[in-house]
Amino acid sequence: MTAVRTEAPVSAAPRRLPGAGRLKVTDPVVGVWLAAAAVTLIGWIVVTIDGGQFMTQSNFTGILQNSVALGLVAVGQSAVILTGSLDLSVAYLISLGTLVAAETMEGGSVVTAVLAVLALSAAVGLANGLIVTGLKVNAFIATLGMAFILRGYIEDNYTGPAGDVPASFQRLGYDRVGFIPVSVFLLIAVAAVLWLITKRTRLGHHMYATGGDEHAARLSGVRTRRTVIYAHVLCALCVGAAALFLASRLGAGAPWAGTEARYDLDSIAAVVLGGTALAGGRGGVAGTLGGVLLLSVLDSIFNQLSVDPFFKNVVRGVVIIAAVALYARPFRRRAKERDEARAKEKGAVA
Amino acid sequence: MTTTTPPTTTAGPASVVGALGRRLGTGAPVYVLLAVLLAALAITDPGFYEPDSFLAFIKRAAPLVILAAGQYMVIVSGGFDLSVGAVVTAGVVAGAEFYGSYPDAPWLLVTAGLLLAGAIVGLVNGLITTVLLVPSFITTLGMMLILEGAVFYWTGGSPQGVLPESFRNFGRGEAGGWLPWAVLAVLAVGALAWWLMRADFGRTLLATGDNERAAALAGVRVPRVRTLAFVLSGTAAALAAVLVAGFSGVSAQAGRGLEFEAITAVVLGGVILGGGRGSVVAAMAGAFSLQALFTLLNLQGVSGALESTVQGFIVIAAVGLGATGLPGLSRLRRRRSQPSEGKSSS
Amino acid sequence: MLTMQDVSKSFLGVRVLHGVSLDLEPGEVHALVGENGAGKSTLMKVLAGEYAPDEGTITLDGTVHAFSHPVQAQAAGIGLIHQEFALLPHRTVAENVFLGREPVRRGFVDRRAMERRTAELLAELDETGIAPHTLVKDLSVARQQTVEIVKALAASDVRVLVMDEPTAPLADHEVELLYALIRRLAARGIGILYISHRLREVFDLSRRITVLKDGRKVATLTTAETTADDVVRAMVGRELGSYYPPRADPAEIGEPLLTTAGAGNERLAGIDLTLRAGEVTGVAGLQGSGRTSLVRALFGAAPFTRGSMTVAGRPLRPAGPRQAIRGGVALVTEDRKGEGLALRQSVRDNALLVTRAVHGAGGQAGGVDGLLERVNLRSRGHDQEVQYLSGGNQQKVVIAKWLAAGPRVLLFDEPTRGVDVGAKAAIHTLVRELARDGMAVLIVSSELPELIGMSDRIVVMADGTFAGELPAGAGEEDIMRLATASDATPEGSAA
Amino acid sequence: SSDAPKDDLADDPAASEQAQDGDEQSEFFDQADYDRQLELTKATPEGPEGKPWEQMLDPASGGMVDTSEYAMKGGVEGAKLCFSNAGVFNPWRQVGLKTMKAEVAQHDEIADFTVLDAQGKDDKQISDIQELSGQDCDALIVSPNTTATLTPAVEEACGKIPVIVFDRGVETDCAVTFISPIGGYAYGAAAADFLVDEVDKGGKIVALRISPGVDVLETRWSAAEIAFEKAGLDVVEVKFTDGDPSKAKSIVSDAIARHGQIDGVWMDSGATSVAAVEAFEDAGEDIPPITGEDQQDFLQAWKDKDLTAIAPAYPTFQWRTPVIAALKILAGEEVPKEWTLPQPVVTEDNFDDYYKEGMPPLHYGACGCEDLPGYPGDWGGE
Ligand SMILES: Nc1ncnc2c1ncn2[C@@H]1O[C@H](COP(=O)(O)OP(=O)(O)OP(=O)(O)O)[C@@H](O)[C@H]1O
Ligand SMILES: Nc1ncnc2c1ncn2[C@@H]1O[C@H](COP(=O)(O)OP(=O)(O)OP(=O)(O)O)[C@@H](O)[C@H]1O
Ligand SMILES: [Mg+2]
Ligand SMILES: [Mg+2]
Repeated sequence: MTAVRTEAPVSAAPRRLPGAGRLKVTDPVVGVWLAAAAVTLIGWIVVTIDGGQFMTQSNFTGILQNSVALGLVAVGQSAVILTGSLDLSVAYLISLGTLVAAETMEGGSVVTAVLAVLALSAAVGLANGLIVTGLKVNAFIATLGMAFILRGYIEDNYTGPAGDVPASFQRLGYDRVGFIPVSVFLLIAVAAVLWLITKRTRLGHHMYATGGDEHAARLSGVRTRRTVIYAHVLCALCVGAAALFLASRLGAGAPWAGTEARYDLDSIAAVVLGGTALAGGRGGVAGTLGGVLLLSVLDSIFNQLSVDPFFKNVVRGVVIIAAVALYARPFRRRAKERDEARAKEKGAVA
Repeated sequence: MTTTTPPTTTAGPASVVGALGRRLGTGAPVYVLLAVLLAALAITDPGFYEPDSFLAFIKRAAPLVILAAGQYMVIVSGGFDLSVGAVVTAGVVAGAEFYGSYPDAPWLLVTAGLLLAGAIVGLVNGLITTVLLVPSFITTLGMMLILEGAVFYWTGGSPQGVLPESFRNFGRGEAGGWLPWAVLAVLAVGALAWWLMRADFGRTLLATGDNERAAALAGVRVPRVRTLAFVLSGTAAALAAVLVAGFSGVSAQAGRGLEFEAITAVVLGGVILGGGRGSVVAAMAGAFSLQALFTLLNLQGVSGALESTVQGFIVIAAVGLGATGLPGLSRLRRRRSQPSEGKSSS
Repeated sequence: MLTMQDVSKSFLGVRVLHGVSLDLEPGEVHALVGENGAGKSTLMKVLAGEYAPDEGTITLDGTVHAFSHPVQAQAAGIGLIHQEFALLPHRTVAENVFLGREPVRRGFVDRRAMERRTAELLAELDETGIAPHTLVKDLSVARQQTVEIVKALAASDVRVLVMDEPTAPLADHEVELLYALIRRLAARGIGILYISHRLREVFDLSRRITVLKDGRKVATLTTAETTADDVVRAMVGRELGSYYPPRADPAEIGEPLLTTAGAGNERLAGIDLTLRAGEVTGVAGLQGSGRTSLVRALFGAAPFTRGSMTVAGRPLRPAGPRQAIRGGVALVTEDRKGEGLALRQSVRDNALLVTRAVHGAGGQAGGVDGLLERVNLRSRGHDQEVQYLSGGNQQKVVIAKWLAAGPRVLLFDEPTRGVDVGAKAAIHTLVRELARDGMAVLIVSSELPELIGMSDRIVVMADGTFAGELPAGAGEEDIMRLATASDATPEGSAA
Repeated sequence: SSDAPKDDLADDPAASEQAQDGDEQSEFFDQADYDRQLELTKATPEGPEGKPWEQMLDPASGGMVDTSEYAMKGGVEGAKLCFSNAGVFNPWRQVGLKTMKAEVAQHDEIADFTVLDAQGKDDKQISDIQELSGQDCDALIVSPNTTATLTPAVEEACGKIPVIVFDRGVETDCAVTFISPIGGYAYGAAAADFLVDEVDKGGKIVALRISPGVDVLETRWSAAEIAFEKAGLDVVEVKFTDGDPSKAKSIVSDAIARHGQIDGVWMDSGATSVAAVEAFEDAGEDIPPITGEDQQDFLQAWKDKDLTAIAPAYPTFQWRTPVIAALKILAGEEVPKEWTLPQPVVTEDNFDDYYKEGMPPLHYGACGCEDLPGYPGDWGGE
């Protein structure tokens, strides 16, 4: 037929980098990375004016290092949020994960410990997924309940830090390549895997679809329940990775490792900061990493300026709300368009 | 009966059960749960129903019940309020701080001031959510960080004042020597909430949570109604703060975790996250159930540490059974067959 | 090839399909027609595995199927193009087309193959304007519909393709392309079930026509041996015309209650409209001609930005529905579930919503019962949730909601869409009564017979402005001529 | 508040045996430690009278450390001190940090004092320590968030600069000095012994604990458990309060209702003691002998209600000592390897030393801050 005419869009497609074709400042993913860059720049200037040094190697290392644990959790959290669910049990799962890791390493091998933690995580994720999809308990309540269950187990069985992590495994938490902590590579690897899964596999496509419109996804043949379950398992596995990292860094399991750091709400904040819609279906891992980095850079600046830790929370709260308000602006326009599209579509019925 | 056709045989039994479920309302499971828990309490502790100790139980439940009533308003309009725990903490700390500077302030004034402050927090939550279109989960999460940070920043880490007896009497003392003020507060809040939900405001609020577009086209000022829900929630949280401060005095962690407890209570009451369905009385019954559960676990002497595990299981089971139970079945099937209007956020 | 035998289906005790049977041969285009709510879509959803039938069987190529999930139907070779889109706006065209069956290469989704294949399929439709990597939300509605079609085609080895009103949002040249495509698909031996309200299309394309009415099969006719009149008679079941309440006496038509002069906004221009007490004004027009925009502007939901408007002699510039409602204007929207009702609230609460929101109902709760009686609502009681009512009764609740607010001007956008015949007549009668009571009524309808039957005069819209006005008794051709005046090609009957 | 079970966990067979006949909490029990701590409570401190933060108990046991290698060339003038703080998440730590900052302000020779706050995150504190040891700090003070988990980071820092650990310990002795009060056994035992004296055999005791799984609180309870068992007191309730006064009050009210009469209340820290007192008041019961902590609100209640009470302190004055120690080290003066501070117990007799009129309710009496600049205003007093 009109092969020549169809040529243009088709041949353009393969050359396009994924997502790169529509890099726009208004895209939250781009936005959050730009914001992180801007904050770094501003931090640099402010800290320098304050008489400090911001662009130092050790500072840079610190920022990266502080991104790892939250990064791992947030990357996992992105997976569930993308799918339209939520996981509030991550903090206790981290705690339990560090304990299991350290105790297993004390008595057995590192490999067994890693497997044990991942198995535990997968089981918890599976349970979350099943409760959400099978029992139809809202994810908020389901994972909150799971958090309580884990908490009780931890408190009943542990009276403080336990276990011992061998020096060999502690290298994960302490070693560096140049000025880059090796654990950053773990984060990059996990994020890359999740990025590949969400962007490149069928499962990932189905996750976006389920989060975007569960009904439409189901009609298109997506096994939406299974997808939600997988997302929960993936999230839990990332949390397991975070637990392993923390165990290696802490040298022992700590019953409060996850909760005192508030990884549950912080990870959700990072995900949302990274432009993933809380309702699901939009966003992704790349933005989340940007969100984590932004929080880390902010933290580092506050550190340098010796800002009161309470005041930090105020700023974080403001930043999170402001960022999402900014994302909501293009969304407002889009929502309007969609309303109109819907009005027209409904008109098509007659 | 509907106009078109007589019911078919297949639909018969299902619709009978459905009708029963509907008559009991979506809150039905929570009343059963509450009855079971209260019966279990009676068995565990024969003295539980002596007037004094029963009133003491209500008094203890009061802050959570009031929080649940406020949280209900927000949830039923389609949102979340995660900031209520922080409002309670901030309220207690700010009250003490205020008394630190003005030890002779009249208690009524301070209470009114706290309620006003709670309302303002709710107003800000509401405006950010409705005007800036930030999902309420994020708005109130941010607000939680801001409040906790700000109040401790302001007090330099811990409150400076002592709460006088006059102020604390409301949460601690009894009217006429036997009826705790807190019980009166619960009754008043319950009556007010019940009335509000029957009144124009409540009905438009429910309609807004159910279908925001339809509500807007029916002339409902949606942003205003939703904002008002946040204001009520903030005020309720402040009232809870006054009660908590009265009941147990100054503490830097008075409200810790209360937001989750309140949301759990509301959901236990059969209110759907996402809005549009559920009754405020059931939500308050959910709060009583939760408190009864705490008390029961305490009396049963479940190993202190395992308490939260038991609590987690019961909450999941109760909500799960409510969701998949008989009245719920048809509802869910129904919902799935229609494209949903967005998720439970916003 | 495909046989559906005695299929029945009920929703919450309301039977929507009564033992419908249907068969389809390879390469056949089989049209399915019937009034709104006749059960066409429901029958097709049963076929596509979205609903399980209460009774009846589906046999495809000799195998009896009982689908419990759309995937199973797809696997068996049944593709469904939805009347309501099932697309993800934030995903690309290719991702939507292959949703649920993404091609996988070495464990990863083969984007290239996906996009290439999508491009090929699009090329077959001669859709050069759609790049496979565009986001669906960035496409026009017509193109979104094309994506739906491509999506159904992409399913492997489609044996049966169901198209539920595929042409509704398409422009004429797109319709031609679709025809060509359908013929090509049929030539490949794919059986096509084609639902449309446009009889001309039906006659252009189909080999046989099955008529549904009130959930029952009335007849299956061979297209070559039948006429449009026969089909319409079978659909409606009685002669048109006898069906509508008598029009207004000129004496009954009173003062102008709503006027606009030179009104317009970004979608409308030059709107000079007068609605009089006691008169029913019909608004006709093609899809997208601006009818909905007009009523939304009058109601303040998407207000006029130019010109003037008066209601009951007083100028009114509604910035939102509230002001319009206060001014005495009411709008029954075309999207009943999405915009008209809070489905999980009771009949009473829905009926009182406007009064409560705008006027503060308080004590009026009792009065609503009389109103619901007036609209002839049939329900299990006023505490019943609206979602459990039939479409016609739901519409009655919407009307009651507005009547409770005591409006002077009533705007109806597609008031009988998806409403069964009985309720439809009741609504028609009600509308006329309201006009008799002195309200000014405006009706937008895509069903020309309804519009002609109900209106005391008909305004025709095209391209966001008035193309002309016709007196009562004007024929469909007159309307279509005005409606398509600016378009090169006239379209067939809109109903 | 917090505690310091620094020493190694039970290696000693006698201790493990002992642990087995107690219940599960006694896993933490270490007989040798227990004995040593009780011993120390009786020891006479060395050091300036009236300045407990400069005193030390039995410094010889751990030996003195020669710090000449750390001595700053031109004297301590212009010293830069760095402090990695676990966080300021409770009033005890807030009072402590204020006290520490005031101590720093006293010393003009300290040119710079950098504080990094880990906000309760072990992971962040490790980074903080790394960051600080990478900066040009002359000495590093660490208040670890968790005993076990900061060991590697502290070890790493030890290689670069002199490190001073206080409050909770770490599992390494690389720090120049470890500063802490006597410890949890002494704390728990002091409170328990008081009840043993005040309550008749068979009396009913309610024990309120903050939360399970916190090692630093476990020692307090295990010491108390032993004392109660030995004296034949009947511990009718052991409950966790999460540090929440409402919960504590509810628990005590319930206990009163169930057991009719409660003869004594033991608690592992002070946060909820006033709530417990009020529970008795509200139930119309006499307040039995009760233990608390040196928090102002409890002291106030004690005074107003004339309680039979005792308040072991885990003194906030220990926050002054690291600064003093740092200056000593940088001056090349010797310090004890284990700097054990006295651990006062507030009793009827010394009550007036710790109760300070006009201080805020969450202030700690044993802050040793009365002589510091800014007192009492900076601590919220008047
Ligand atoms: N947001 C928008 N921006 C630009 N044009 C729009 C927008 N929404 C609709 N339109 C266009 O305005 C015209 C009028 O649309 P409208 O929905 O009012 O048509 P209609 O005649 O009511 O159709 P229907 O038969 O669906 O009711 C159409 O051409 C439509 O494509
Ligand atoms: N999920 C459902 N629950 C309850 N009733 C339904 C449901 N789906 C359809 N109905 C009802 O079944 C009847 C038939 O609807 P259907 O959509 O099949 O009609 P249709 O012939 O496709 O109409 P149209 O021409 O308007 O598309 C209508 O009365 C409708 O209200
Ligand atoms: Mg249809
Ligand atoms: Mg329209």
